Amino acid sequence: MKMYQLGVLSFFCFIALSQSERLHEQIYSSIEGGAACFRRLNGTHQAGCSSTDKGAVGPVLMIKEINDALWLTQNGTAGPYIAVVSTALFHDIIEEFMNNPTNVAGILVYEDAYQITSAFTHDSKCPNEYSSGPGSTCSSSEPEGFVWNEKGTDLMRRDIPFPMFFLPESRIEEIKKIEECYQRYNLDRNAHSGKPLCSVQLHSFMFAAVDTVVCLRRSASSAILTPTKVCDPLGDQNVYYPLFSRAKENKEAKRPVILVTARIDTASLFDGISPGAASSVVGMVTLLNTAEVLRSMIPMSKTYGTNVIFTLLNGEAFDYIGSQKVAYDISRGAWPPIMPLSPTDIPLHIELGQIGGALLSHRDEESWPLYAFTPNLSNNVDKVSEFVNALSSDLKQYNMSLVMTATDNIPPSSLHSFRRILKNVTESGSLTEILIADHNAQFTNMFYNSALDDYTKIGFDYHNITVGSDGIFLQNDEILAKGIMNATEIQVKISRLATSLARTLYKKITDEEYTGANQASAHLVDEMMYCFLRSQMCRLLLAADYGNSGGTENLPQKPTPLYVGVSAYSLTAPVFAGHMLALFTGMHFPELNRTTCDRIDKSEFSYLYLKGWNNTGVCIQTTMNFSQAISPAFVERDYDYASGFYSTWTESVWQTMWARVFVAASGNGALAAFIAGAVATAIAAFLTFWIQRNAQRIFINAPTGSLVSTDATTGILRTVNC
Amino acid sequence: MSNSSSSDTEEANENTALMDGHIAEARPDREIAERIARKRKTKSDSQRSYGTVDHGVSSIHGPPQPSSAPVAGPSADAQIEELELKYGARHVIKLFVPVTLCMIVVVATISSINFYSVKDVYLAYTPFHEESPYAVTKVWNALANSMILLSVIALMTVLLIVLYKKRCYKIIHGWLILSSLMLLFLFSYLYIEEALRAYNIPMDYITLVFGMWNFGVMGMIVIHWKGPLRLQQAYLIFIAALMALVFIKYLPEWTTWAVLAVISIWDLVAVLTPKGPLRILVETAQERNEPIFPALIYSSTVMYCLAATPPAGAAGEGEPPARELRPLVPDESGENAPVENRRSPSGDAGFDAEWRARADAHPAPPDAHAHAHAHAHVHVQRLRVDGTAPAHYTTRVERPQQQPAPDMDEEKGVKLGLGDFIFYSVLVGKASSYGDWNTTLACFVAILIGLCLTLLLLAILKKALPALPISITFGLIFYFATRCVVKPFADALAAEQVFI
Amino acid sequence: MDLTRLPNDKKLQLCRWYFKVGCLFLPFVWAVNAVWFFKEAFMKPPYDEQKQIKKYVMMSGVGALAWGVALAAWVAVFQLQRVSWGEAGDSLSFIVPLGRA
Amino acid sequence: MTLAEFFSCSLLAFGAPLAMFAMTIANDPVRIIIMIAAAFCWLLSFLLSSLVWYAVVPLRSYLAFGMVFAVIFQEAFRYGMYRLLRKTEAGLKEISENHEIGSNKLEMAYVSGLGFGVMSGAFALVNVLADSVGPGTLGLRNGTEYFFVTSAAMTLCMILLNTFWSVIFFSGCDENNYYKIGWVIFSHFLVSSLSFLNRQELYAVTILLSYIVLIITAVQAYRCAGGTSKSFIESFTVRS
Repeated sequence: MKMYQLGVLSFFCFIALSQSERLHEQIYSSIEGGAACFRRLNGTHQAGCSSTDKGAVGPVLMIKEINDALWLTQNGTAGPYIAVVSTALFHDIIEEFMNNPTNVAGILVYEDAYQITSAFTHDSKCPNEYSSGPGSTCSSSEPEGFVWNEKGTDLMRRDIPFPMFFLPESRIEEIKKIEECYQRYNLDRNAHSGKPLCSVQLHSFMFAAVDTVVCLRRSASSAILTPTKVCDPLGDQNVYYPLFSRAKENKEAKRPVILVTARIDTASLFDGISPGAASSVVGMVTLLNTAEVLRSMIPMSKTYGTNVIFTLLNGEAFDYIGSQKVAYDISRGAWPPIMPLSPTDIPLHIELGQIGGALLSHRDEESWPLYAFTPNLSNNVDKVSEFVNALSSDLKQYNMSLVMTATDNIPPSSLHSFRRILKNVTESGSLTEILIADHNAQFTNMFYNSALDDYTKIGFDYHNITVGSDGIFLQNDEILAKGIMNATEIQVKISRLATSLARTLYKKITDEEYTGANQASAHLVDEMMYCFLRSQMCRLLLAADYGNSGGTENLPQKPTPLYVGVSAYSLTAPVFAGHMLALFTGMHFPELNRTTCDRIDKSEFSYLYLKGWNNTGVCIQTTMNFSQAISPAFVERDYDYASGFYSTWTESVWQTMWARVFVAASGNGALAAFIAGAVATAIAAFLTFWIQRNAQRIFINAPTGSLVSTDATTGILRTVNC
Repeated sequence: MSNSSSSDTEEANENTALMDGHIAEARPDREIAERIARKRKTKSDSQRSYGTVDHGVSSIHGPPQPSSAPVAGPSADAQIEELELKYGARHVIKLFVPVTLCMIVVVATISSINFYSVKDVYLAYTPFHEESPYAVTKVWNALANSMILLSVIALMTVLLIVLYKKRCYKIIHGWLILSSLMLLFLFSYLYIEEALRAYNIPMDYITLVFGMWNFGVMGMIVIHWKGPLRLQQAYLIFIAALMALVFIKYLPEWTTWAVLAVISIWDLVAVLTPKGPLRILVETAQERNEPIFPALIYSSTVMYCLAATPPAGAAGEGEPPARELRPLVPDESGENAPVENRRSPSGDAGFDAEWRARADAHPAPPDAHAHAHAHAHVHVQRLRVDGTAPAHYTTRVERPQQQPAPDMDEEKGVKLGLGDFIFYSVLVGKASSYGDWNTTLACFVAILIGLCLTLLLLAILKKALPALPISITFGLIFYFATRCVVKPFADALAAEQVFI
Repeated sequence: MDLTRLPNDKKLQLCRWYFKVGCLFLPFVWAVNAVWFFKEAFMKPPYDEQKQIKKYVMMSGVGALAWGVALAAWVAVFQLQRVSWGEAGDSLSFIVPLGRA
Repeated sequence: MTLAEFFSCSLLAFGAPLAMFAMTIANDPVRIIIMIAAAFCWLLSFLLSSLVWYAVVPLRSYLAFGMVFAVIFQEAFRYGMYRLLRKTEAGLKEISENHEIGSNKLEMAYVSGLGFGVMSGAFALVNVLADSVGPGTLGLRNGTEYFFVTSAAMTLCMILLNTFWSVIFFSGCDENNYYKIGWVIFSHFLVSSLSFLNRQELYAVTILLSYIVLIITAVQAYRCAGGTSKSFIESFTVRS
C-alpha cells in the first residue's frame, strides 16, 4: 500500500494533464469548411463528382509539383491516394488525374494566397456550347478550334470519377493540419506500404446517377410508404422591371419594349462557393444602376412611345435556363404575365454580358475596353451602329471605348437563347440584339464560373462610405472631387458605364439627348458590389430586406451564393436584386404601415414592404416582379430530354458532405493481435480443458466443499428466502 | 413454480431417472411418495444418487402427469423446494437465451440501420414532440405523453375485461388474427425495406412479394397453429424485436424513458393490488375454472414451457401433446373449426402486441393510431399477466384433483410474456442508440439480474409477480448512471489505457 | 409443438396439410415440412403411415428445392440485367440503389 | 484491414475467457447465473467508484485518484461476493444440476472471478473496439497504431487476473490467510498503477510486468485451489 502511494505520487505529474476525451476525437479530426464538388445531370450524361456511400479513403499525397502527380498516377504503391493540391497547380495536374484515375481516391483542392493562381475555370472551353445559337463557331471538341474560355477544364460538364473538395483561403489551417500529419507519416513515399499512413476521408455521396431522365424517373417512382427523391431540376427566379407600368396598355397598341438583360447567376464546381465577380456580378450591378439612373432621368409624368424592361436572368450558366424560359414564354405570348409581349414587340435587346474580366488589367488607367457584339445581319446594321455609336460616343468622355463587332459567333450570353427560340424575329432582324462585354476574341476573365472568381479578381476594394437615412448617395463628381475614389477605380467605371447606357436608352425612349445632371453613383456601386461580393451584412440589403423580417442578425457575413440552385427552393440572390430594383426605382410610401401596404392590390403595380433606409419600414410601389426561371424542358409535356434543345440540368440530392483526416493503420497491429489472440486462446482452451478433465487428480489437496449437512434443505430454504 | 407443479417435475425426474435404469415408466403415486422420502434420506451423504437424478433432470423427458397432492408431507416440501429451484435455474437460463437474442436483434438493427434511431414521425397518441429546447418542457411533454399512453392502456384493459366477462371470444380472436396478419406482413415489409436501403441493395418486387408471402404465411401457420417449436420461437423473438424497434423509432426521446417507468409501475399496480385489472381478469378466469384466455396463457406457455422442456419423451404414448391439445381433448384435428378457435389464440397473445403497436407505428389516421396502440398495450399487459398468472394459479395447492391437465401443463416452467421482451429490448435498444456500448452492456446485465431476482421472488413468494418492475428499474438506474457518471470515467480510462 | 407426442395418423395429417398448403406458392412451408418431418420419414422405425409421410416429405423437399433454384436464378438475372433493362428494370425495382445506374 | 483489427483484438481480449466460459461454465445454469451476478457486482463497484471520481471535482483530471477508489471498491465487492456465495453455497450446491459443483469449493470463486473479470474487461474495451472498426487508428495527435492491440492485451491480462484474484481472495478468506488477501490487493494496485505507463507508450514495460504478475498470481491461484506442480505433471504422465 505504502509504496503504491509513492508510485501514484510519482505518476501524478504526467497524469495531471489527461483529459477524459473520447477516443474518437483522438483518432479523427474533421476538416471544416470544405466545399464539395457535387453531381449534376443533363439529358444524356452525369457530371460532377460523387464518393461512395462510405466515403473515399486514401493516404494523403501533397502535390507540390507536377511530378508528384505523375508519380501518384504511375507508380504510387499505397494508392489509391487522396491528392492535396493547391489551386495554382490544379490546372496542370487535373488532366493527368482525369486520364488515369485508378490510383486517385479523391482530390482536396486548397486556395493558397502565396501561390499565384493564373487560371481556374471549370466551365467548358465553349460555355453552353450545345445551346448556342446558329453561326457560333466555338467548338471545344476540335483541338485547334476557336474557343472563348481557353483555360476551361470543362470539369463542370464531365463525369469525375473521384470526389473533390475545395478549401478556401480562410481554411488554410486545415491544410496545415494535414500537412503536419503528412510530414510525420507519409513523407517517405517509396516506403509507404506496410506503414501507418496519414489519410483523408472525403464523403460526398450523390443519390442520383446516369442522367436526368433516369433520376427524374426514380424520383417519381418510389417504394411504398417511403418516397425517395434523387434529383431536382435547376432553376430559380428571373427578375424583371418595366420602366413604365404596362398594365394599362391595350392589347393591339402595345408600346415596343427595349429588353435590357444581364445574368444573376454564376456557377462553380463546388457547393456553396460561387462568387462570380467578373462572370456575372459586374454586369448585374451595371444593369441595376442603369435602371436606377434611367428611372431618375425620366419624368414619370409623361408617357413615351417606348418602354424598357430590365431583366435579370437566372440559371444562365447552365444552358441559359432563365433566358430560354423567357424566350420560350415570349414565343408563347406568356411573358411577362401582365400584358405578355409578342416577339415583334421587342425591337431591341441589349445584354450586359460578361463585363469585368478586363477590370483588373486596367486598374491603373481610366480606360475600360468594351465590345459590342451583334449578329451579323445586313438589314439592321444601321440600327445597331446607331445605338452603339451613341453609347460609345457617350463613353468616350470617360475614356472608355466600345468597339462593335458584327459576327454570328457571339460570346456565351442570353442572345443564344433568343436566336434559337425566337429564330424568325432574330433572323428577320426585327429583333436587334446587342451584347456588351469587355472581352473580344477570348475571355479576359481567367476564372470564369469558378470558386476563385471573387472580388479580388476585379480589383474591388470597398470604401465603406456612410449612407444617409434618406438613401441619397454621393454623386460621382463629389466623390472624385473629394478624392474619396479616383477615376480608375471600378466603382467609378461601372457607374459611368451605367450612366452612359442610361443616357443612350433615354435617347431611344424620348428621342432627345439627356440634358439633366443625373448620374449613376460610384458610391451606390460600391455598396452594391460589397453586398454581392463581400457580405450580405451590408447597408443596401439591410434596407432592401423585408420589413417584417427580424433584425440584421439573420444576414450572414459571407456573400450570397450566386449558383442558380434547384427550382424547388428559391435562393436569396434574385430576391436581393429585385428588392434593390424596387428600392431604387419604386415609389416610396413611408406613411403606409405593413398591413395596409400588403392590402393594396393594384393590377399594374406590386407593393413591397421593405425596411427602408432608416429601418423603420417603407411601403414601395414598384413594377418590378419575379418570373419563374426553369428550363422549358421541364415545363413542356413529354419533352425529349435527349434532344438537347432546352437545358435539362438537374442536381443530385445528397445527405451529408464531410471530410476528415486521420492515421490509417498498417495492419501490423491487427496481425500481432491475431497471432497473440490465437495463441492465448489455444493455451487457455487447452489448460482449461485439461485441468477440468482431470481436476480430481490435479487438485489433490483441494479445500473440500464444506457442509452438505443433514439440514441442508432447511439451510437452502433459509438461504434462498433471506 | 408451485408445490403441485414442482411435484410434477419431481416425478418427472424420478420418471427419467428410472428410465435411465430402463424400468417401466407408469407407476402409482404411492411409489413416488416413497421414493421421494427415500431419496431425501440418502441424498445428503451421497452426491452420486443425486447425480443420476439430476443427470436425468438435465435431460428431462415426458410431460408431467397430473400430480397427486403432495404426499410426503413436510419432508416432501423441502424436497420440492430444491427441485423447484433447480428448475428455476434451468428456466432462468432458458429465459436468458431468448431475451438476449431479442436484444441482440434490436441492438444490431439499431446500430446498423439508422432509420430506427432518427426521429421524424411520431405516434399520433404522443401529441407532445419534445421539440422545445428547455429540459423542463421536455420532461413535462414526456410525462404527458406517457400518461396518455397509460390511460389508453388502462382503458383497453378494462375493455378487455368487459369483453372477457361477456364471453365474446370470437371478437377477440378474429381481431387477433387480423392484427397478426397486418403485423407480420406490414412491419416486416418495413424492416426489409429499411435494411435494404441501409445497405443500398437493389431488389425487385417479384422477389419481395414472393418472400413476404412465404414469410408471412409461414408465420401465421406457426404462430396460430402448428409448427416446429424452434421456428415458432424464432418468429416470436423476431416480432418482439420488430415491435421494440417500432417503439424506439416512433416514441419521442424522453417519452420512451417515461413510458418504460410508467409501464412498469402500472404493471406493479395492475398485478399486485387486490382490485388491479389484471388480477381481476385472472380471478374471473379462475372462477370459470378455465384457462384464462388461451390467448393470454398460451402465448408464453407455448414459448417457454416448451422452451424449458426439451423434446419431451414419449411418456404416456399416444397421449396428446400437452400444449395444444388440452383444450380440445376428445376430437383433436387441425381442420375442425372449434378446435381452431380454441387453438388459434395460443400464439396470438404474443403477437398482437406487436401488431397493434406496429399498426399504430405505421403512418395511419391519428385516431386509428390511438386505437391500434392502445391495443398494443393491452396485449402487452395481458402478456405480462400470463407471464405471471401461472405462478398465481399454482399457489392454489388445494386445486381439485380432476383439474384438467392443461392447467398443470401450462403451469410448468417459467413464463415470460412477450410484452416483457419488448420492453427489455426497448430499453437496451434505446441505450444502444446513443452509440455508447458501455451503457448498453450495463443495461443488459442489469436487466438480466433483474430477471433473475424476479424469478427468485416468484419461486419464493409463489405469487403472481410482474416481470417488468425490477428489471426496468435496474435498467433505468444503470442507464442514467452509466450515461452521466460512468461514461466519462470509463472513457477517460480507455483513452489513457488505464486498467483498474 | 413436438412431433414425437403426436399419434401417427395426426402426423400424417399434419404432413399432408403442410404439403397442400405449400402448393400455394409457399416453398418455405414445403421446406419447413421437409426438414420437420425428415426424422419421422427416414429415421423412425417404420410404421404404416410412414410411407406416405415419406412421399410428402420427398415431394415437399423437391418442390422447395426447385422453387429455391428458380428464385435464385431470377434474382441473379435481375441483379445482372437490371441496368440494361432500363425503365423496365426500374419499374420492377422495389429498392433502386442510390448513386449508381 | 481495420475490420481485421477489430476481430483480432476481440479475439485477443476475449478469446481465452470465452474458451474458459464455454468449457467450464456454459453447461451449468447455476454457474451462469453466478457469473452474471458477479458481473453485476463489478458493475456496482465501478458505478460507486466513478461516482466518487465524479463527485470529487478538483481531482477529476487525476485518473490515479479515481483508480485508487476503483480498486478499493472492487476488492470490497469481491469480498461482498464472497459473503454472498458462502451464504448461499449450500443452496447453490443443492440446486446445481452439475453435481461435481462444490467438489472444489473454490469453483464458485473461479466462476465469480471470471464474471468480475469479463465485465471489467468488457467495460474497458468495448468502446475501444467500437472505434477500432473505423478507418482510422491512433496517431494523429498522439498514441501509436498499437493502441488497440495493447489495450486488448491488457484487457486479457486484467480478465485473467481478476479470475485468479478471486480464487486467491476466496481461499484467503476461507482460511483467514491475510497474506493471500494482501497479495491480491497489492498486485491489483500494482498492475493498475503500472498501466499508467501506457500514456508514455512504454507498452513493453507495462505488458511484460503485468503478465509476470499474472503468471505469479496464476500459480498462486493454482496452489490455492489445491493443485501442485507434481500433480500437474502426473496428470500428464499417469494415464488411467
